[in-house]
Amino acid sequence: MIIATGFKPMSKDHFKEYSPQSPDVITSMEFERILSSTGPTGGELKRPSDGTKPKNIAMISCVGSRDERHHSYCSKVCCMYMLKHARILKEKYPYINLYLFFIDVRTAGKDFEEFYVYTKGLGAKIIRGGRVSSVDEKPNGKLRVRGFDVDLGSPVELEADLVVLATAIEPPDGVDELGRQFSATCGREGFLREVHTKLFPVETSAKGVLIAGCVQGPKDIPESIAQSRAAAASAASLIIPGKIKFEAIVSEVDKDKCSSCGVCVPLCPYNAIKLETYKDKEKAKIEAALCAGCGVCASACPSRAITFHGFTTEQILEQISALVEA
Amino acid sequence: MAEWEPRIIVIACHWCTYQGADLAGSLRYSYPPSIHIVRVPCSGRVEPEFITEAIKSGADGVFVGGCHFGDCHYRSGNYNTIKRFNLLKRALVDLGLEDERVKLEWISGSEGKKFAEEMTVFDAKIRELGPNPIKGGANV
Amino acid sequence: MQTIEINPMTRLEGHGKIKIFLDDKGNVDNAFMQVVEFMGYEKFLKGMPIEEVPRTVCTICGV
Amino acid sequence: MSKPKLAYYLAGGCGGCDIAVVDLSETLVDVALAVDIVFWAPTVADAKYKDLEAMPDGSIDVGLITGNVRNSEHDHIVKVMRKKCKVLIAYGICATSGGIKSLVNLYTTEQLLDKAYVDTMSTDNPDKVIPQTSCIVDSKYDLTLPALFDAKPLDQVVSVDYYIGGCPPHYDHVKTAFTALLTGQLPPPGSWITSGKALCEVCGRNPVLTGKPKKFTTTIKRTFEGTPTEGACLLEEGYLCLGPITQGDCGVKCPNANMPCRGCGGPIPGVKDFGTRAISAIASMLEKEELVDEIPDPVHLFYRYTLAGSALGKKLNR
Repeated sequence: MIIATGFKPMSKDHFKEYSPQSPDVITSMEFERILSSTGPTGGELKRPSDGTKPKNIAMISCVGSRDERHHSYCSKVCCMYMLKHARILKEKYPYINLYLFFIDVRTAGKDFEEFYVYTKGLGAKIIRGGRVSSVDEKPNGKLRVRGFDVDLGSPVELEADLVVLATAIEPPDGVDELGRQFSATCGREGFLREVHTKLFPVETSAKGVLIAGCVQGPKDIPESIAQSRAAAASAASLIIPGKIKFEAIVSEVDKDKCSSCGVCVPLCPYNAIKLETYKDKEKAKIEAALCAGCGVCASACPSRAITFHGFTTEQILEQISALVEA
Repeated sequence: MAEWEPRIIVIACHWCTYQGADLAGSLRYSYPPSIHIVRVPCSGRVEPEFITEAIKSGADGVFVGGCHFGDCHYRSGNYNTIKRFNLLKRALVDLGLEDERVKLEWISGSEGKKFAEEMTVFDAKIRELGPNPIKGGANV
Repeated sequence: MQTIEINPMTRLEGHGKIKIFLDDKGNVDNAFMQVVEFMGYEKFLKGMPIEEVPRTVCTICGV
Repeated sequence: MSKPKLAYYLAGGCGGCDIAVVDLSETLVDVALAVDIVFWAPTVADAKYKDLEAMPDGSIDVGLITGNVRNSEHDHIVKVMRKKCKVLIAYGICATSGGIKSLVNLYTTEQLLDKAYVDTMSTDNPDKVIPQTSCIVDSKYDLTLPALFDAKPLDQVVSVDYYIGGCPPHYDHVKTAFTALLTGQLPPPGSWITSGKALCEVCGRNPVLTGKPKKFTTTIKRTFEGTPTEGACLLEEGYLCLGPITQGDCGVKCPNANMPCRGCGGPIPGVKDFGTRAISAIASMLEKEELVDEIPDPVHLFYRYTLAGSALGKKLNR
């Protein structure tokens, strides 16, 4: 099972300071559609309010990302797609004044810095140094953008026809519920959590449930592809052998000791314990492929019929007494 | 006779409290040398026997650490922990053990600082209570 | 002083012993019956839920 | 071949286990014919301690001891029994784990004596006289009593070959055990001569036996609250039955009478501490953690028959 839900762009409505009520304040996703030849305007650049061609465009980064009020993480892709939009615009409409507001420009990686230098060379104006404080509607229908430029060391204010907000990448609605259905845990920001950042980047806490793309966290296309191929390969390596390998740390029932009390059955968080007829009595049986190895059943078994391999009661008691007496 | 030094057994779940202890180490937060950690996969693996046997063999304090509710790597292991721990603790207190000598706390893998702080506080409490009544031979 | 000790008293439940003191002529001077057993139900039932008491105190004597 | 010799000693018990032997009824005749009873005190045979002490060491084939070890006299006779008997059996829950009478370990001997002899409304004892281990009456009659100490199960005093649980052991089970003894079909030393399985395995109320999983306990009920549903699992109904933890050689007498099991059968072989296992199993079966606080008096419930044999064995800081 590979979970790849993708992401949800954050709505502009969360940002009252950026006049979300104005039709000329749009998100980058909407702007991307306006630029597209298959988009609502057939690829023609138009202001959504009156259909005129904008002359001054302001783009604002980190809207909702790196912001304690919304998401503390960096959405990772905004800097690059803003530069991409700038490049498309500048190559097509060189006369347009383009202002790009950044906290700082993050173009880590091969060829990315080169892209940034090239776009700057096309004449896009980069304003670094902090968050845009406000976008207001002016009576003449234009938008006033106020920010701060650290390179100038002073506040800046400009008049724009169109404001594009690079809103944060969010986990889609219901990911936590979906994760719960598959026993994959959610991290603090609502993305599904991998088992290990470096060593197990596509595996979740549930065996055989893999994740790829933005369901795990914000990432760009190359990374998503790399991760999805990794997930596909991991899934294939589980399926192709025709056998399942599972952890040795699982519980096992000694059916001769089991007293059919049934205490363990409702306890298992993975429904791995079933009843099975053994010597004419219903006894507990643990499906090793489903067992995740928590040991809750072994701790509860009144007959001590369940052995939890790797962490047996004897082993732990020995450890405890060795530590106490050492 | 050498001065009494407490011996504290910490039973830590692998995914949260043990990681927290690990983090405390990498972040250079120090905690008392009386702390001795036993790792279990989940705090739901902690049997009441682990606690009573530790007390019986002379541990001065027993601390059980698990994941916060909702964070359990195994979905619901820690809900079992708290039920068993609270019931055992009621029995142990009725059997004359000091309330503070056994403790259950949720410490996540990112709470290295909390781990070090909890250990320091627990160690101080045990020092205040003195040796395990079984070991100390006080009125037993 | 000569003594005779009968320990235990038998064919009953509950431990008892008899100690007989004889005078110089071999006659009984005095005799004591002692109950050597003590249980303490009065104390250790304290705190037990009342409905559990009947099925607990029936073990005072099982005969 | 001569008949096997049998000795039976009641230490700190109530005699209920002796009655369980008598409950064998007609079978008792066969038992009596099959064995040579050399000592049975104080309940049945007219034997004295000094007779036992006079027997050669190892001359008795089987020794049964019921009751816990509670005073110096028990301690002495139990040690004598160990010397004289080839096979020693802890018979009944007091001998195996301490029994109800080991709840005395919750208090000191002084506290217990004070309650019984001084601090009771119906007691008239202005001089606060309590039993002493020795006293001289009328300055010439020298009397002694055994010294009281904390109750102990048999195996804390001497080595024990076999265990039989129950308070008292059910007579059907006594028959099984005696048959095993007399035919020599005994398990390895240190074992229980029992089924080794929990009450649940033989309980007609257990849903698992009909293939249905057991449900969590959603409420805590005391035995006087309501009437259990006919045939329903008492634990599921909230009556905190200790059946899952207790050996079921009793014929499920209590649950069949709508009463939850209280654990007289003793722990299942392999379980050292009945109380903590019961705490673990019962707490696990509760639906919500809040229910834990509704359980009245956990020590008297979970350690009722096994306090002396438990890990702590007694109350600390009494």
